[in-house]
Amino acid sequence: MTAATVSPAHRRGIGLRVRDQKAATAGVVIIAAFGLLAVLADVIAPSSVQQQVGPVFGRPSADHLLGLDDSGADMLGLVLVGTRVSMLVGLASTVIAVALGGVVGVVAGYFGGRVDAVLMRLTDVFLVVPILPLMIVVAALWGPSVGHAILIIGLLSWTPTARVMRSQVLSTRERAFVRRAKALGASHLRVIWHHVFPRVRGLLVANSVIVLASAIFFEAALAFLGLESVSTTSWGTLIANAFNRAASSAGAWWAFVPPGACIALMVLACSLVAMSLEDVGSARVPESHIFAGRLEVIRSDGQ
Amino acid sequence: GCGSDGSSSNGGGAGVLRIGDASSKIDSLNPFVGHNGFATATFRVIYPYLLQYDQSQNIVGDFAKTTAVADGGKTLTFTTHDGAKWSDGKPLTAADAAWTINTFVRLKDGAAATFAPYVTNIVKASAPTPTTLTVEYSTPTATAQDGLASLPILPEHIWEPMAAGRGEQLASFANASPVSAGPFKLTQYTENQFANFATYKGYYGPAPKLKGFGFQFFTSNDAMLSALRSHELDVAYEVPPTAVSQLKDDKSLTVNNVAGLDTDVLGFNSSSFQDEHSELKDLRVRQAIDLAIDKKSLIDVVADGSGMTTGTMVPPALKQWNNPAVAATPFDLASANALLDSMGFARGADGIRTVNGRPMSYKLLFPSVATGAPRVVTEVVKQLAAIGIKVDARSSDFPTFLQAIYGPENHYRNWDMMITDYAFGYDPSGYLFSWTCSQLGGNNLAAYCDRDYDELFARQSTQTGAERVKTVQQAQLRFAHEKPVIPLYVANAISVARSIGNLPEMTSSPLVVVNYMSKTWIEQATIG
Amino acid sequence: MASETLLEVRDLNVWLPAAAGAPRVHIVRDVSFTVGRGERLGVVGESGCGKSTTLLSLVGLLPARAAVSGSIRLDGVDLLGGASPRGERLATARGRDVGVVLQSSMNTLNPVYRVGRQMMEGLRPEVRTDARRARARVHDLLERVGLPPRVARAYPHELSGGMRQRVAIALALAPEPKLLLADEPTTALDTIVQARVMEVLDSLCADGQLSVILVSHHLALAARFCDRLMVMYAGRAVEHAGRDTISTRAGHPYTRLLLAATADIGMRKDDVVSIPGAPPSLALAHEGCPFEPRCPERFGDCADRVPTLDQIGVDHHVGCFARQTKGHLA
Amino acid sequence: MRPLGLNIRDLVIDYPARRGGAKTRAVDGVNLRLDRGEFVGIVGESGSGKSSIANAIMGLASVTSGEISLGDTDLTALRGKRARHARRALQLVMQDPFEALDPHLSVLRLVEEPLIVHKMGRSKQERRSRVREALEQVGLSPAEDFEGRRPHELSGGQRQRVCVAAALIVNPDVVIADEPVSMLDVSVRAGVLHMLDASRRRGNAVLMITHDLPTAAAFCDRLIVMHQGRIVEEGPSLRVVQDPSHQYTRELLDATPALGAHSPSAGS
Amino acid sequence: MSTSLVRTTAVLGRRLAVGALVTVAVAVGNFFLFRLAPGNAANLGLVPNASPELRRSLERQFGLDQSTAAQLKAYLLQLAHGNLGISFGNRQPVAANLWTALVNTVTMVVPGLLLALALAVLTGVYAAWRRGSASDHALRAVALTMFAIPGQWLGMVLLYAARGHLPAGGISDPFLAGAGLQAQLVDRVQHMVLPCLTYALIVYGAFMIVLRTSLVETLSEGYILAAKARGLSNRLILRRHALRNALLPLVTLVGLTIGTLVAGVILVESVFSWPGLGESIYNAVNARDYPMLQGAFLLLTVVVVLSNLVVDAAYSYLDPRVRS
Ligand SMILES: Nc1ncnc2c1ncn2[C@@H]1O[C@H](COP(=O)(O)OP(=O)(O)OP(=O)(O)O)[C@@H](O)[C@H]1O
Ligand SMILES: Nc1ncnc2c1ncn2[C@@H]1O[C@H](COP(=O)(O)OP(=O)(O)OP(=O)(O)O)[C@@H](O)[C@H]1O
Ligand SMILES: [Mg+2]
Ligand SMILES: [Mg+2]
Ligand code: NI
Repeated sequence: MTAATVSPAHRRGIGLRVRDQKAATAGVVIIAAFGLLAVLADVIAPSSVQQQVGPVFGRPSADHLLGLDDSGADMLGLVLVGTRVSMLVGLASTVIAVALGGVVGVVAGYFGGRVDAVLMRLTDVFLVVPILPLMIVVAALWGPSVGHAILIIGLLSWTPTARVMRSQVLSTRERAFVRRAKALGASHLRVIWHHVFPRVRGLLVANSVIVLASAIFFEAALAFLGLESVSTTSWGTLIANAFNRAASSAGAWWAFVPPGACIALMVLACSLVAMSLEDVGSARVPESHIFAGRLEVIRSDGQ
Repeated sequence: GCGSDGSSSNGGGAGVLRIGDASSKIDSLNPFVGHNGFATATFRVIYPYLLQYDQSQNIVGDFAKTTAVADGGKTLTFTTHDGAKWSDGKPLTAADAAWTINTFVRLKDGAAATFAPYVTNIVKASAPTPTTLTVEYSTPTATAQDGLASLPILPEHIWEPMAAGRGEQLASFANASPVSAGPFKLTQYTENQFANFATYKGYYGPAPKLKGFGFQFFTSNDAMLSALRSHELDVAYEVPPTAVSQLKDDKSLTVNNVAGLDTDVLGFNSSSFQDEHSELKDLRVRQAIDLAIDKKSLIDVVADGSGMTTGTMVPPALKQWNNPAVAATPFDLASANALLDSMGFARGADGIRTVNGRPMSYKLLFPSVATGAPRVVTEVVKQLAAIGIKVDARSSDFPTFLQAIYGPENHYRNWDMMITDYAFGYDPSGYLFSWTCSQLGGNNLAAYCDRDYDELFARQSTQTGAERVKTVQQAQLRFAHEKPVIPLYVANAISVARSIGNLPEMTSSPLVVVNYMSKTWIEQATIG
Repeated sequence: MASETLLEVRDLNVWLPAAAGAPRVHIVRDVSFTVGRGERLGVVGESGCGKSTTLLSLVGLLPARAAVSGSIRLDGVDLLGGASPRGERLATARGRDVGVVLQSSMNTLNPVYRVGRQMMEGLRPEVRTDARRARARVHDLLERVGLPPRVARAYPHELSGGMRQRVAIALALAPEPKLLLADEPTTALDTIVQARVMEVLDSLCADGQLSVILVSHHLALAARFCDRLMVMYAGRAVEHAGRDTISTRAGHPYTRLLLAATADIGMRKDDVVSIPGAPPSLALAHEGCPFEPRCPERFGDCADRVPTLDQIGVDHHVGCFARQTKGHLA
Repeated sequence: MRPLGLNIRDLVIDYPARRGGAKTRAVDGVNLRLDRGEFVGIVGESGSGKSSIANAIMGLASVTSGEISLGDTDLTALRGKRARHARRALQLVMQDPFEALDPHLSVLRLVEEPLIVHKMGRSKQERRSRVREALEQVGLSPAEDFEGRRPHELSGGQRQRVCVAAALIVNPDVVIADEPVSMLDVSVRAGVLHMLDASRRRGNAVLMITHDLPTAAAFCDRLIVMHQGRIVEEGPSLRVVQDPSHQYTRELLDATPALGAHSPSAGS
Repeated sequence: MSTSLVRTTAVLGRRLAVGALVTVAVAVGNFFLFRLAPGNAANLGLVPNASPELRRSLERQFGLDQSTAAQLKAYLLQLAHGNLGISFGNRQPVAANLWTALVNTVTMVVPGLLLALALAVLTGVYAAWRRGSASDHALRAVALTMFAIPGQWLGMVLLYAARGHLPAGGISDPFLAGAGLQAQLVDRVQHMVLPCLTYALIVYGAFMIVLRTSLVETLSEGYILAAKARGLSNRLILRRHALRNALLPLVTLVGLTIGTLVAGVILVESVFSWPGLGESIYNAVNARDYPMLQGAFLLLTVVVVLSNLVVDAAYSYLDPRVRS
């Protein structure tokens, strides 16, 4: 028989499964690689990436692995250089949005009543502001710039997070264990931080991935709508250039596939990390009561 | 051939010519509001015009069968078609034409401002008989016939009630199902999406060969070209040059890549309020900048080779008006640098030149809709960097761009350079007019104001024939010498058609860009 | 009385998953017992000794990555073996032949549905499809457990703990199962209601319609209600006997200490004593009789070997070296 | 001078009406006094409002009318932070151990929490050793084995004991225990009850809701019997179980199962 | 009974009132936002070669010569009468312009959302069910990728892939007007394929992730074990007990998606030349058509406020604990 004995030490710690570690590692490696590229872009790619080196929409070749863009510049170099702005805008505005949305959502859901009403109306107002048109107006007022893009995206995309968090907190705070903690006399901060937040943390992480994706997405959208300063090279502006110059009709898939793939890869990497983070969280969630696997029946005769 | 029934897949939607465009759309069906190319093209086919241009850019009769010039050019008398009818059955007579012209004149500072250039110097029009029209001018006017070739004749019985007083109601009239009398009538219209036309049986002129035609408007070039490939379209206008090489490979398509009128220019702020960078007013600096811009390479990169260089604001396609002596300054980086060096503008550590301790770093404005933008801008920025000039380029939508150019009280403050594009009709007046002092705060985006130049402009507008040509060329010379703007390149007009039937003269008509389609062209087109 | 065997469990072993990466914990060890038709088996034992786990494994309600071995025969069908090597039969038996009242019965109700709706779900299909019959049956079930019909319209959070527990019992009875597995079903009930519920179960058993396995910490309740009792300790069955045998001639020292600790009306608090020491952790390996460290009668072998469950009297099995030796001697 | 204990006056708790029904009066004019050093038991019908009273004391249920005071502060009048501070002297053991424990936290964290909240135990080490002590006291030994587990790795009785340990670890002035031993076997139950009794002996007050009349009678000084939201009988425990005055109490006692006549004395 | 009905109505009434308040706040905000932005109908070069007289006449026409307060008053008065003003662009009533656009957008967004929801529920349930397995990871990776992909880019790729096979521009083939009903129907559907698919795919990711996360939480609840103990099939438990509870966060998300739909829609619509709301906002922005923009912002406000009401209602329908 497989009578198992476990030393208590085994049970402590968080214990990621190997696959998760791989995924997390892969994610971290990709992000780090992009980060490194962003930092070293100038070194790796010559400062003159925008220089024309061949015909418009030149095909990929040994010299130019990703072909040339609509100005005959090397796509590989452009994509490398574009990493910087895209990373900056995506990450910076996500931090702003998730922090804001998390705090507003948790506070509103937890305290309820008037606090909730006020915060939710505020959220409503922010929620109804159509973000893209507003960005366009702001870009027109203050001129397009990366800093403005970060601020606008960050300050306008916290609302979904806030709403999702609130609704989750709303039902969590009714749970007996939360009420027990309140009955203990724990401060609100403590109840929130130790009981409510851990329950909604997974959702927040899942959500921040959503926000990150939408931040990078908004950067690309702003560029797409011509609201990124022209001298900026970002994944978004590369896609926008390709679109404006009918790359698809020109058969130049290489002009828009790589930057789009970079966006996808970048967000995917973040999600890999987030997913394994979430798994750390959900390893703490008790087992599902129904599940795909069947019960394991050990046959005594088989052993 | 998806999305359409069998008959349309072998070209033409059952005798209907289907035309697509991804850069523009009809802005309004109301002639008092709509003024862009597609709106004009629509008016040209649904409304009667007194005169029109033929394929060789000559003015010929339309509703007017004959034209007589009298009184030293101050009076024009036309005999018009007899027995013509509006599409609602009411008679179309010279009285309609007289009413229209008089109304445009009366409201030229208000509701009919878009037509103001075309009614210059008109005193009044009158229709002594149903087939006779007389138009009186205060002075002999060079652009008289060009103007009348640009004025649609509107049915008086429809528009008269709205034109009362200051004509305030005119602007908000949708004109969704226009009462018309041209070769075609509008049968179906959805704003921003499409317009369908069918032949108008009561047309006074020769019946068109097509059963009908239509415009479909796209927001993306790729969507339009995809529709062309999937046989949903017969003709695509304003095709981006980058797509040309692929389209050429398709044997069933004909690419028409012809000289166009759309000119991209780099302009300097000539306003006296621009005093921060006074060196930009020095002709030598402008000269250096002109030398440093490699226009050939611009055309290669921005237009994939589909364009022409020019040294003047009147595009070479207008052969009889363009001054061939004013050619584009050839690219010469060494001389440009030498010129700047000789002026003592040494390069700083960052490679940027300084003038009196201030870097040659300039703010450049451009509208995102300019042809070739933003690529043309980034190229110019790159090229100027090679002579140690730094440019901070800012794009915006067109209205904002204008706003920024004019500045408060039309003082043209706070910018140094701009890049924009323009295209006018066959007559040179538009190209010249734009840089006159009277257009400050209007078409004049460089704040250029020169008395000599204005005088030349005024002179040519009263001249005709070879005399006028000479003055127009002189004006170009003067302008090129002052260099308030540097023409970058003239974009070709590119359209692609399915090889179906006979689409005449597409190859030579720059009108493809101006009005998308001339009436003669559509009248003679056949398909199937 | 219990002539026909309904459930037969042989050498049941259960391993539960521990934290990810760690090996499984052997919780239930070599447990065997039978339940006859109409019979009521009580399972008692110290908290944490594996009662609930034993019960849940009978219907395959174990978490993912748990494992079982042994055989479970219901009506002669081996639920673990045969053509369904992976426990599908356990699932088929669930809810239809076997009703379960979980120990966590106070939170067995889905908070978003009314009680009545959730009860309907458990009814046999032929009853469920007839709306009137279904409603009548729901009200009947509620009444049996002493709840007014209005409870059917309430949401779970509007009920007291005891009310929810009674709903859970009613739910388990809804499909008219042959066997009821009741895990501490009356912890939140006052004695009157408890008696009433037990009476209902009693009468069902008396008709032979129902057999019950009652898990309880409440020795007196189990002894009063059940025909036979099984005493568990540290995952093993240590004694098995008829109720009278247990209450008068308990064989295992643990059973006897349990009985001694049972409070009775009129006792003083100093009479209410606990058994010194604590049961061994199931996660830790140990040799010998698990009760050995606490056993007042331990001797020789106790620390080295695990005693097997041996018969020492009529329908009386004990897993204790001391008892077995004595029994054999006797 | 230690403040007075808990005093409840004319407590009424209504739950709002639902569509198609009238409002529920769960508690109907209850008066209750709990002094320092007293161990009071509430027994009674299921659904008679016992948990509602406990929740109201802890501020978890809204009070329709009446007053709940601790010492001389009226808890029902306080709001927010002040109410929280006032209630710090109170601890509650909730009825349902399957819902009351945060599934994300380890036993160590769960039991440690009140210490942190009450700012007791300066160092992590000190808190940890107190947690272990508390776990051993409720019979969860070896404590090292349990402190790393999360609730789903515990049996029902084990969860219940975690709740008790968490409540008693801060030595509260008043413990409200809502069926704290319902899932415990007699032996462990005795241990837990002795712990509550010890707390009482330290001068704290204990209010225990239970269905187990024999042990309630043995441990409590006074017993309160509830029926349909009202107190129907109240008095010294022995008096109540041996000479009940109310019919309902008698029925309750009659229905209490016992091992019967042949209840054995300790085996030997 | 009537008392609770009164209460429900009162609650609903209050919500509506608050919603109306938010709407008015946004309307006023819009008004000032667009006054902050540069330019107006008269000086935006909408009319080339506009003479100063014409500008003045236009200013008069649009009431721009009056004080800001007077303009605000006039604007709000107009709104009260359901009049959103006249578009600077085509001089038509804004309301009519928006209505056509809205109808078009709805015809693309609703099938897209439904498709996304269906996909999300299918794959989200499957992933939660096989939590931790390779397929779970793969499905999540796909969902996250979908969501990581910028809408315009996905549109371009789909366009590239389907070029020549599926129509990619506009809502229908305008030249089919004379063709049979069936041909027109087929045409409409064909035109919808790419934009709807693009939209569905870009919103799908978020739906799936949120659903899966909350489903995993739900599956560990006591009542799930209880339902299993009652012998309910896994499928039934999932559908009736788990999904219903897990839908709560998704409901919120869908509500939100309705509110922020424009951002995604603008891009999808501009790639596929879909003449919807996004397109008309984009056009209005480019033309500085402030009445149109104000109207569109307001329309979106109302849509969001309404969808929040619906979400609230759905929420309290789904979770009775929230009701009391
Ligand atoms: N992952 C694990 N690691 C170690 N022990 C575990 C684990 N999961 C469960 N257990 C132990 O398995 C036993 C399960 O007991 P079970 O729930 O069957 O007890 P019980 O007899 O029903 O107790 P109670 O009367 O308290 O409900 C407990 O002792 C519990 O601590
Ligand atoms: N949130 C609620 N909404 C409506 N009614 C409620 C609510 N909570 C409790 N009740 C009702 O109040 C009454 C008293 O409930 P309470 O939980 O106080 O009972 P109890 O005495 O603790 O019972 P038990 O011993 O069964 O736990 C019950 O009838 C119950 O249905
Ligand atoms: Mg148990
Ligand atoms: Mg209770
Ligand atoms: Ni022994």
